[in-house]
Amino acid sequence: MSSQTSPQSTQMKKEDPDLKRFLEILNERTKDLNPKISIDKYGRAIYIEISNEKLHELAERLSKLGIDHVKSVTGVDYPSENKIELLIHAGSYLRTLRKYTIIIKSFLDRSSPKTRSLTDVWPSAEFQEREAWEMFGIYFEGHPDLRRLLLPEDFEGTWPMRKDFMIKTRRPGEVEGPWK
Amino acid sequence: MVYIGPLEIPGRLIYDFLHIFILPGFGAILVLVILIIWAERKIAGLVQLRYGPLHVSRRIGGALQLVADLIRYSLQEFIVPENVDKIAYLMAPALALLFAVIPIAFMPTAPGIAPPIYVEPNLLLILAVISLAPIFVIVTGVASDNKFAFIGSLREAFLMISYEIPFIISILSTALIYGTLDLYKIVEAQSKTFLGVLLNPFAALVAYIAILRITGRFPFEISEAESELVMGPYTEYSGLMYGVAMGIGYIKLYVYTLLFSIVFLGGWLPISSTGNIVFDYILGNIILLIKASILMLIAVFLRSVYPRYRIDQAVRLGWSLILILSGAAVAWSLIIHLII
Amino acid sequence: MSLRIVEEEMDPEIKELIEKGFDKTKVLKVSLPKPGAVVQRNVDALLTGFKYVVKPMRLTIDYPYKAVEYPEGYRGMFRVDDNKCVGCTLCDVVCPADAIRLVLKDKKKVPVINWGRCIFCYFCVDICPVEAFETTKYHDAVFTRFEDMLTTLEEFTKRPEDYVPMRKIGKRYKVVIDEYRGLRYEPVG
Amino acid sequence: MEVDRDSSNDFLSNLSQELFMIRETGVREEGERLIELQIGPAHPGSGHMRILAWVDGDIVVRCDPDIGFVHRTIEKLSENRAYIKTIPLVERPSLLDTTPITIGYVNAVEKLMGIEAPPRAKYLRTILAEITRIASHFYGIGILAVFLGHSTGFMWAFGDREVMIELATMLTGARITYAYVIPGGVRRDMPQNFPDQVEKGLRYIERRLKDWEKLFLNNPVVERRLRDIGVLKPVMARRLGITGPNLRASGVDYDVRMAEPYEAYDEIDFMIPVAEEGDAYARGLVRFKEIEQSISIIRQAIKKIPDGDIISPQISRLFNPLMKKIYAETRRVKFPSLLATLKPPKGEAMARVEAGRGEALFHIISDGSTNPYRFRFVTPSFRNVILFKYLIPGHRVADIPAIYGSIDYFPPEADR
Repeated sequence: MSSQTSPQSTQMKKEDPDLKRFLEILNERTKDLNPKISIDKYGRAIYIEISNEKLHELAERLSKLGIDHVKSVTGVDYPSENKIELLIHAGSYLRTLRKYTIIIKSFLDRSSPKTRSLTDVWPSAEFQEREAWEMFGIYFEGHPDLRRLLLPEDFEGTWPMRKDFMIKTRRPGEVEGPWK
Repeated sequence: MVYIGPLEIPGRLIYDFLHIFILPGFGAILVLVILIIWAERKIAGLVQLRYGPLHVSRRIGGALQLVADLIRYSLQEFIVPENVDKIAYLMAPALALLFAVIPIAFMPTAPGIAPPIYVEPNLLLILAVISLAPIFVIVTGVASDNKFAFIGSLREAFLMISYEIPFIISILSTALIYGTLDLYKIVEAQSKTFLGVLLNPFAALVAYIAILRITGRFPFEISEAESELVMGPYTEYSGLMYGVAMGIGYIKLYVYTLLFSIVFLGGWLPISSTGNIVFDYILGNIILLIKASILMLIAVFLRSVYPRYRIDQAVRLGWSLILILSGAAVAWSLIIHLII
Repeated sequence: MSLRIVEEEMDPEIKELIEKGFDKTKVLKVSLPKPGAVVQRNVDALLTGFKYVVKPMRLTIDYPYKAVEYPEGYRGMFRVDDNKCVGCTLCDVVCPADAIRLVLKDKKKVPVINWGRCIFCYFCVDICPVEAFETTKYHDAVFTRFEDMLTTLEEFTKRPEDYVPMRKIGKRYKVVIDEYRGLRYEPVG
Repeated sequence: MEVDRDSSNDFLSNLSQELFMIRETGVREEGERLIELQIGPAHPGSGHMRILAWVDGDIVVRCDPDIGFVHRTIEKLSENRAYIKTIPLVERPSLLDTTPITIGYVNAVEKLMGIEAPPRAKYLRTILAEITRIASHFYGIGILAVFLGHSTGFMWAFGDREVMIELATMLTGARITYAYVIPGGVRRDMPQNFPDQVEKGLRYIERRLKDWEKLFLNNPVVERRLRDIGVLKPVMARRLGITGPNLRASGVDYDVRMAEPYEAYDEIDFMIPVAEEGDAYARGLVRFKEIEQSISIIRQAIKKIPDGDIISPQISRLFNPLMKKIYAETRRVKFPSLLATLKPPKGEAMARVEAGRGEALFHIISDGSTNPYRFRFVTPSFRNVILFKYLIPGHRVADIPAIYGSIDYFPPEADR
């Protein structure tokens, strides 16, 4: 660990009253959904792991707690454990809460990942979910117009961001001989 | 008051040829239009912290850049898309050019010499012919089967109506002051009293704004707005036709500023008709062209200062402020007519 | 489902938590100027434009006849000194654009560059443990054929000015930042 | 793929329905009077995207952005490249606003590895970030001006931006793609004459802003084209997750430099310009005011910059003697071989940054190997693209470029 004190590491050490207060409210509000809540070592990102069925309920409660927009909805592919993790970054524009980012994780079955769309709670997720669908194949029920966003219309092939979609890579260091 | 009538037959023919093909006609158009386009790009360059056209004929500041462009346009192959109404597509720019240039034949441009086609109320004749040109711009838009061109021609139609009427009202209101529809007598009347601009400033302002709109100069460059409609009615044109289409705007500017300077700035005023014809002809035209080109430089300078209006704002401005001003111009000229 | 966030729906505890934490001084209130005095503002705009016609302030340079001399440390083309090079292939490992290819020179792997792919980020120059790359500020190269961009070893060891086809450039000018004119160009001595 | 419609769909159709009412255009359904305008990828008024606009007469009834024409697949590429090789890749999409994006990525890597940039490097990063922010705002204003037909605004913006690029070239050695920020610090130190060159450049920009005011902002025609166009209400801005000057122009005082200060932003006091009206004119004005704030940030940073080394001791202790000598003499940071094959510990890290156009988000999941397992990179323009769908309907065809320019939407940055 670096010895110099600098803005970021000092925040980690001093206890942040707002964070404690917010976590209390969060735990109290979402006890029955039994989420796993953890904080990263810099005290700014709040990780919440939750099962997929309760995800929509958690979203509604969070939006009542002032978490009013979604910054990113995407997937992380774990082919070995045959599951895709839904990774959602939500945040708040309100004064004291804007320091924190809520990172919601929930695991979906890899063969047919399916979850309920969050656009009714957070409209900002509409384009994010379209990208998550075309890249990972996560199907969002109830999404108003789930179609391709970035990929060209004639792109066939599996979901490109999954691990089994290989791209050509080059191993540096060998002799490949002169061009001409 | 009799002014010097037509000369004997051979002199008449020579003068007509000179009038149409050399000085105020095609020769002047070619030289002035190229100079004005070059001046526009040079002024825009100066205001925008850069050089402007420089590469062709570097010593005289790239003046021949326009000649290079014209040659490029004429040598370029122009493609006629096949789902286009061929006759209208090919004829429209030519007709628009024709109706833009014809009025020069009716304008007296030198003291003591009648224009080639001399008709008593030639102001009315000019106004009638000039207001035909925009119709062909609309025809170009509708003929080329392209959505942007169609919308561009709709806009041209809107703007044509909302600005031609105030223009015609303001020009006729000055004729009201002098009590005559003959441009030659108007200039003579101005030589006795004040210039048209001083007599009726409202009419001058309205006429100038209307000229900016009709020739598509900057705050009103709406029908060819490239950020929305690519090139407006001329989207489907290429090669020489595109060159002609681009040139029409500037040729119309030349013809309108000629008319404006005759009616409001007194044409060839400081000099009156001296003895020999050749001296009158050259001096009269030179003074008229200087006044016209000053007006053109101002119109062209606006390109580097103003963005373009939205179509509904321009039409609303046309029907409200400009129309009221032209009404005021008529009222003002009535009062002035009683005094003079 | 209405469009507005229902403020009352929000949690009471959260509401009092929010009121606490923000000093208003950090917010600069931007008020839009009220639209008035149209004629005066028109004249202002025209005079500003006219000021530049009368007193031009050109920032641009007349390129092929005058060229810009870049400041010290500008990342231009570079060359490899093959006897300094120890053949550690780190430059090939670190190159983000895979622009470096290794060739054998008496049993030592020496890098050779493809100018078409190189992005001049100088990762290879900075990672080289023995500083075998010699850099220049030279960058206005004009390759007419794609093959010329793939350098061979003896080309890559020569100085770029010798083998890279270059455009006929006029005098070089140094860029000087000036308070009134923005960029001024002084002829390099 | 039959999408079953349920409650969430009527919500969003109410949302666009409500927008129609707000603009009283009286146009409801899509009758046959509709023309479908494809303001396509090759169109002077659209940049690298296609805007599908259903137009009834001159009123846009429905607008659908079709993006993805310059999709670079950065997230997929970064999974197969070493950590340090992604730095030039990450700064490519938002080509004008490169430094805040590289700061964000490098912060995430530093959080993973637990190393820290020394204070002087933080100040240098902040200075370069603000220089590129001014250049990025000038680019946005230039595009807004040329979309209104104001070619002088376009040329002036790119001319003044050139001064800022010259300053950046003196500091880093490249014009736009600096790759100046590396995990643990920065690559070059400030040249000697840099402070007074910066001061001259900033004074020039301040002098020029007065002329901008007269010729562009107070220009009656510009104001007619921008005032009350594309009005974004604060609640809608928050619901749609908008970021950057577009958000601050609608009255929401949210700025990541203030919310979660990174680098040296908490040691410099600056203000966030916030306007209330939320129309296209307010967005343009907020950008001009942010340029003034960036100027004062750069001045304070140049005054307060501490001296000391510019790379963290964890990296500089791996220097071989030649590298130490070069670093001591010319303050040019050489890369130890470890940087090429960086292996951060297993884990996750998230970093947020205020780029010129808004908040950028970086989330790296590492599995201990030299390549990241998953790298999530959200750019500000990707979060603003939803404005096309909900803000443009109800306006006129001529307002599409005006709103497009005022959002300062940059297609390569959105497509990533």
